[in-house]
Amino acid sequence: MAADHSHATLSHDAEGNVSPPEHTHPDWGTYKWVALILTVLTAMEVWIYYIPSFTKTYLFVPTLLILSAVKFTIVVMFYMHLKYDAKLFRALFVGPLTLAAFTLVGLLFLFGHLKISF
Amino acid sequence: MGGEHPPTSTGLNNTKVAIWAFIGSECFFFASLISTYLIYRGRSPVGPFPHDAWTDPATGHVFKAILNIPVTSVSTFVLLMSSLAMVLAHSAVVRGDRRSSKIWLASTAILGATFLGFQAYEFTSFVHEGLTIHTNLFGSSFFILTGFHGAHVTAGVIWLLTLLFIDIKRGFSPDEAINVDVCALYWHFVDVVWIAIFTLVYLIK
Amino acid sequence: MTRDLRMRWLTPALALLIAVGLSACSSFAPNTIFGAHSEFGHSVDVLTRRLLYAGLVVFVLIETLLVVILVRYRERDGNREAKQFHGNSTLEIGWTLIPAVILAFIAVPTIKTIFKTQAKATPGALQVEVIGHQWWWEFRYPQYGIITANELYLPVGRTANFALTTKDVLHSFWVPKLNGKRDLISNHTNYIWFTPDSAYAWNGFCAEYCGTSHANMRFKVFTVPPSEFDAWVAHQKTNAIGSALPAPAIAKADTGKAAQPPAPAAVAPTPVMNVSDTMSATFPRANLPEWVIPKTPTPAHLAFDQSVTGNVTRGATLFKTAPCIACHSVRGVPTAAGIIGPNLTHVGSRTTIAGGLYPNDLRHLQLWIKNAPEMKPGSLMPLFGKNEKGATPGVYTDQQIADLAAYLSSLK
Amino acid sequence: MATTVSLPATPHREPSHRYESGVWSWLATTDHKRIGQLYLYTSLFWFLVGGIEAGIIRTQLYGPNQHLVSAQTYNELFTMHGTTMIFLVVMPLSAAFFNFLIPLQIGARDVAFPRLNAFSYWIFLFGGLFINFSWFLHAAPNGGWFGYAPLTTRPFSPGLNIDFWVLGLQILGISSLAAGFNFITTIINMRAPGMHFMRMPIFSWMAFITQFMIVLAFPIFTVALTFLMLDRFFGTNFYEIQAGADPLLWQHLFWLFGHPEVYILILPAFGLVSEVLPVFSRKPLFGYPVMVYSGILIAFLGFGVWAHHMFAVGMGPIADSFFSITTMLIAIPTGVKIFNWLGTMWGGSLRFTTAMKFAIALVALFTIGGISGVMHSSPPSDLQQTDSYFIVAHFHYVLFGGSLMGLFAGLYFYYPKITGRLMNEKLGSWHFWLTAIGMNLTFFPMHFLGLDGMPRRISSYDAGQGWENNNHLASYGAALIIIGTVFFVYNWFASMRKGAVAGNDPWGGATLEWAIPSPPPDYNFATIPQVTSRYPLWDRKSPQITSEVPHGTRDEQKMEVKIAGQSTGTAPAPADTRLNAPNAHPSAKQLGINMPTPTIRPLLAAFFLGCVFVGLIAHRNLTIMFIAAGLFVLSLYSWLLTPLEPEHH
Ligand code: HEA
Ligand code: HEA
Ligand code: HEC
Ligand code: CUA
Ligand SMILES: [Cu+2]
Repeated sequence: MAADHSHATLSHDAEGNVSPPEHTHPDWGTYKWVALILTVLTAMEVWIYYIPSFTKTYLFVPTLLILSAVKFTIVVMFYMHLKYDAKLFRALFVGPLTLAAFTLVGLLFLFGHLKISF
Repeated sequence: MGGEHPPTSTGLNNTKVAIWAFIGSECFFFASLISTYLIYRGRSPVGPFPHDAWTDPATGHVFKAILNIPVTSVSTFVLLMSSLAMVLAHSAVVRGDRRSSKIWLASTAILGATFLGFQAYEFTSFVHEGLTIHTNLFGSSFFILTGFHGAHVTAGVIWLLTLLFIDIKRGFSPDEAINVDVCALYWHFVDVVWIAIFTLVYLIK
Repeated sequence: MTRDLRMRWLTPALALLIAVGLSACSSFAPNTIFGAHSEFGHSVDVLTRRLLYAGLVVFVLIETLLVVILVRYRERDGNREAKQFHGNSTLEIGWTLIPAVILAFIAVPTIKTIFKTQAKATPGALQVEVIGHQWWWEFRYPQYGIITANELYLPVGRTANFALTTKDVLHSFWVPKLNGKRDLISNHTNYIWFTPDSAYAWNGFCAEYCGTSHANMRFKVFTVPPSEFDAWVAHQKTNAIGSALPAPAIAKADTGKAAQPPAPAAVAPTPVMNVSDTMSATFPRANLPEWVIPKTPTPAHLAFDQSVTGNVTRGATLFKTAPCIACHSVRGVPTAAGIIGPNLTHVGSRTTIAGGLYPNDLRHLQLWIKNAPEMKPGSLMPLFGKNEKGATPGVYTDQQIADLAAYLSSLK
Repeated sequence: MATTVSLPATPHREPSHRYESGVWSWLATTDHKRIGQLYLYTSLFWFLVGGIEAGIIRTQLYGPNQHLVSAQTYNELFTMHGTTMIFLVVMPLSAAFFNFLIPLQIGARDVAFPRLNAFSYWIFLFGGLFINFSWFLHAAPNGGWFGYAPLTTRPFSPGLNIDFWVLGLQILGISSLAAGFNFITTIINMRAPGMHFMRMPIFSWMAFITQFMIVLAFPIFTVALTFLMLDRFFGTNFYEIQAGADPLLWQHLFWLFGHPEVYILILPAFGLVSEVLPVFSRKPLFGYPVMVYSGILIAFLGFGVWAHHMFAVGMGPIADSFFSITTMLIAIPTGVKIFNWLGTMWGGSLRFTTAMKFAIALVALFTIGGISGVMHSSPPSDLQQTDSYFIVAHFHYVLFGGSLMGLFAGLYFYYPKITGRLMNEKLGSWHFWLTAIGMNLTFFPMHFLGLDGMPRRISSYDAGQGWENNNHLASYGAALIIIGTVFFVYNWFASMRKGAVAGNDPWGGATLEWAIPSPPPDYNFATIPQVTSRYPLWDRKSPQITSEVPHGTRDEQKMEVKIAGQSTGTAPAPADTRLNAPNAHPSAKQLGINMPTPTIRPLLAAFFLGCVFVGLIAHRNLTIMFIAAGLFVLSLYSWLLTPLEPEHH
């Protein structure tokens, strides 16, 4: 799987560092906990979906959103090892993600699914 | 390309930088699809609908709420587990554990394929219940959103199978782990998108 | 050096200035957005002028600075080296703040005007439903049960509230002298309101690209004193059939007043509708300002036998069973209840046909019926002239068409 | 320790390689400079096409009620004119500069993914041909360049016209996206040692920002187009009015892309002008860091203003106010750029070369377009302006007076680097003045037309509306631009043969690309330079210019590249004028530099991908589509599984 790659022959760092920091990747110990938490959170999500008294309250949607945001974050942080990886990757991901999220919310406002009241 | 220190200005691997930029871009791709789904939710004059039953005034036919939460919960779980298999495959390659890497790559691909199987089942049962891409706004936006996600999973499965094939043929050395890493990033991202879809499309009523 | 400079820069620069200057010379501007004739228009006018002044200040500032720099710091012989500096925080903060101040100067009235012009219309407003069609306008007055096309009558001094919808694609409702644009959007109802402040005739345009004949989707607005508006309403509510036969008197009804010279921007127009003209109760044609009368030439190769004269009664009989009734309505003719095309009940009283593209007279009506798609590209009304070439075969001879046209123009 | 290489003065002859010249060498090239030139010539060709379309438009509108072309054809003309100018001219012309310049400016041998780069070009070429092929079927797109639904849905546009538009833009989007990821990676990862982000040439910076806008904005457009494509071909309901769809969905998605797109069109031109002005003022760019930050700010704000194109759709006062304010805010960072350019020239020693004239024209003319832009940003007032010729005036001032002027400045500036020869300044001056005068004569009167109530996109207008005079002027202006363009085209090709030999650094440039021969050898830099400041060449040749600009620490290496025994940059033009002779410079092989193997695999992949779309438009011919898709995947595998470089030693 030889993807296109750099053919430059230098080995240096434009920012002045000679070699990049070695990333410490998490291992099975972390992974299994992450998997467990993900499973539990998913179970919780589905579970509250089936509590009619809860789905009717104002808390239902925010709770779901928070649960899924947590799942989202831990997958990104641990499985995609963004927590351990270069800062640059974090910028490449979090920047667009935030902008995209704002856009989504903006659109929901514009189409009247979210409302501001005075 | 070697996985040691790639000769670049930042010391980061080119392909990895590119895949992260790609993932950033995909955020907007899926944000647009999800926005559309949410905008059109509740706008269809005709059913069937995701969470409510609907009686066709013309024929009197009753359509039940179409989403099948138990089945999708299982497929969601399958996809989450595939992510676990994926990280294990990557760490096996990093350790130079040839045997495990093949097992975990294969497991990831199989779990991904299982997810696709669930989706195929879901789609066909919806069609049987009278929901197609033509039926209404919900049908169009639902099938296209989840369909595009499914297409990403399909591409991922093919990618995984290619890696598996190479791994079986000649094996990845630890300094080739970057090849698996990049695929893993893609795979997890597809998983993460599903996390959002599962909540926004399936659970929120 | 100076000679050289003049040669190299002044000549072309002067040419440039002249080029630009020329464009402002055109003073005849019947559709200008300035000096609008509604209170909506006034608010926008004031705001636009403020924007223009702010823009002019920035423009003069930047371009003067640029010219000064170009002249002062041009390379001179023996002066090769530049003074060296590459940044200055005070300056940079300064030129961040000054634009911010200018923007505040326009942002505040902008927001105020937004909320003012988008407030709810007064309850007593005249309701008008505007329905866009490819490529003509349907106007309904739900309070009076009137349906007409391509020509609006509005009373001076009374707020008109428009509810805008479309039957097909997007359009945009625009009368430059009265209001800003508001789009007609499928599956939406949009609103805009304004209060005309003087009586006159205005051009309206479709301002959203809507397909082949977007250019030919125009309309006219007649703002008239309330009493005349009432007369118009009363007349429009009647059935055209019978009331309008025979018609010749009407043509002579106008008092022969000459058309006003067009100076709408400067002088507030005066009412020009002739109240005595109650027979048709419409804007008298002789008083129409030049620029609301269409001058579109008819297609060169579309001919009509000039020797035939139409007969109203024959036309009326033919119309009752003609294919026209599938698309057009005429109140009083029970068979004619189509809704695809414009309502023809009082078509003879309108000054234009076909989305303001042609004046409404016998000759244009005849050509229109003979071959509408030739008269107006893309027209959704099929051709009817025998032997005309087009998507569908025509059935009518010139004589029959002349009869139909005579009948239609009798529907005052 | 200086990084110095000395090369033999008379390189020995090398047996010619199969890929070095001829058609094949262009089809299989992975060299960013060649790909850049392919982009360049292709987009200049489309510029002539788009210009001819504009010429017909202007002839039709010269007087009232004219019928040079039918209404239907007119609608096709303005749709294709807009689409062509934006997607086939300004974007790829910018891409030509990205390709040619970025690696040179950041001191790299090539882009990060040379073959992906080739793929991007070929896809772009097929996209352009695809969409223009519609002319031959009398089915050119006619929905306007922003293709508002529902006019573009099947019920209202049953023909192939919109199919060509949707699919063509879809293809072009793939090209831009692929190039975007490539350049992002290139700029992040391929900078020469010592080239921090804050030492990067300003053009590369603007290019960098542009790439982010591309990869974030195009997916939205892809989604919007996909919906339309599915509606048209597979009967979904996204814009289907009967099914209760909301036409504003298209508008929001389109402008969410469309507004960032206009900054995608202008930022590269800003970058070029920021390169040209300092060199011909003999001063460093005023406020370099602020120029960078304002670029970033413009890009960021650019994602939050889209609905200012929709003030007439009735979004309500709150949304109107929000988008009005954000739009006005953009004037601030843009103004900072204008002022900083003035600051750059202030106190300078201005040399009015053709490149400089075009750069100054951008400053003068873009400002006018910017001011009218700010006028649109006030919703109540915009209700009078929108969809009138006032808007047409605005966007031609920013697009022609901005983007195109900047790109012309870049073309004159970099022509010697691309071809090795100088362009004729006298002809250049004619081109400039005819274009500048013609441009103003064409577009300035349009302000008045708009204020006098002339709607845009009308195939004809009636007599007696007070529009005749200004339309006359506009049409005369267009004629001047066309004459000017003839000067340009002639100058371009004549100078290629007869122009004075340029040498490495004809203008006294400051950045790395001027340190190497013109045209650069395929490996660009014999030794990768070590960069110590923003203006490495000025550091060496005119240190007084850069004395106040931040530099690296003292022990950082100074750049020194010698070619054929001579120090670069100061070298007089070589007597030998056979510039394109393959042996003018030592080859990569002689220097022991590994370059990517030429390959046509990207071309094949692009071709088969294009064929998938051909199958779709050919009445959904599934056979063609599946075969093409299969071949695409095959060629992709064959490309990805072949190593980039020859595998020896
Ligand atoms: C290169 C492309 C480009 C650029 C850079 C811009 C820049 C801007 N544009 Fe433009 N725009 C287009 C291309 C572009 N536009 C196109 C193609 C359309 C039409 C699309 C279509 O409908 O077909 C359009 C349409 C358009 C509209 C919609 C009009 C309508 O249809 O109703 C609006 C509305 O706000 C707008 C605003 C602006 C603003 C505020 C800027 C600002 O970025 C300008 C900022 C610059 C300045 C202001 C000048 C310099 C500043 C100073 C000297 C500081 C001091 C100045 C002040 C305080 C005012 N543009
Ligand atoms: C970068 C973008 C760009 C550029 C450069 C131009 C350039 C020009 N544009 Fe265009 N224009 C747009 C982008 C651009 N335009 C867009 C986006 C629209 C909106 C479309 C829509 O509404 O959907 C538009 C719309 C538009 C309209 C409005 C149409 C309408 O609304 O009905 C008009 C009308 O005059 C016009 C005119 C011109 C003219 C005269 C030029 C001239 O400057 C052209 C100059 C070109 C040349 C000078 C090249 C030709 C040269 C030759 C032919 C010489 C040949 C010689 C040899 C081969 C040796 N343009
Ligand atoms: C298929 C539908 C259809 C049929 C049949 C049809 N028309 Fe029309 N007609 C239209 C449409 C649509 C328009 C508006 C065209 C436009 O302005 O673009 C129109 C416009 C007109 C107008 C101009 C009205 C105005 O105020 O602008 C007249 C007059 C007219 N038709 C007469 C006739 C006559 C007479 C016949 C029969 C011989 C006829 N039409 C048959 C659809 C039809
Ligand atoms: Cu209706 Cu344009
Ligand atoms: Cu914009």
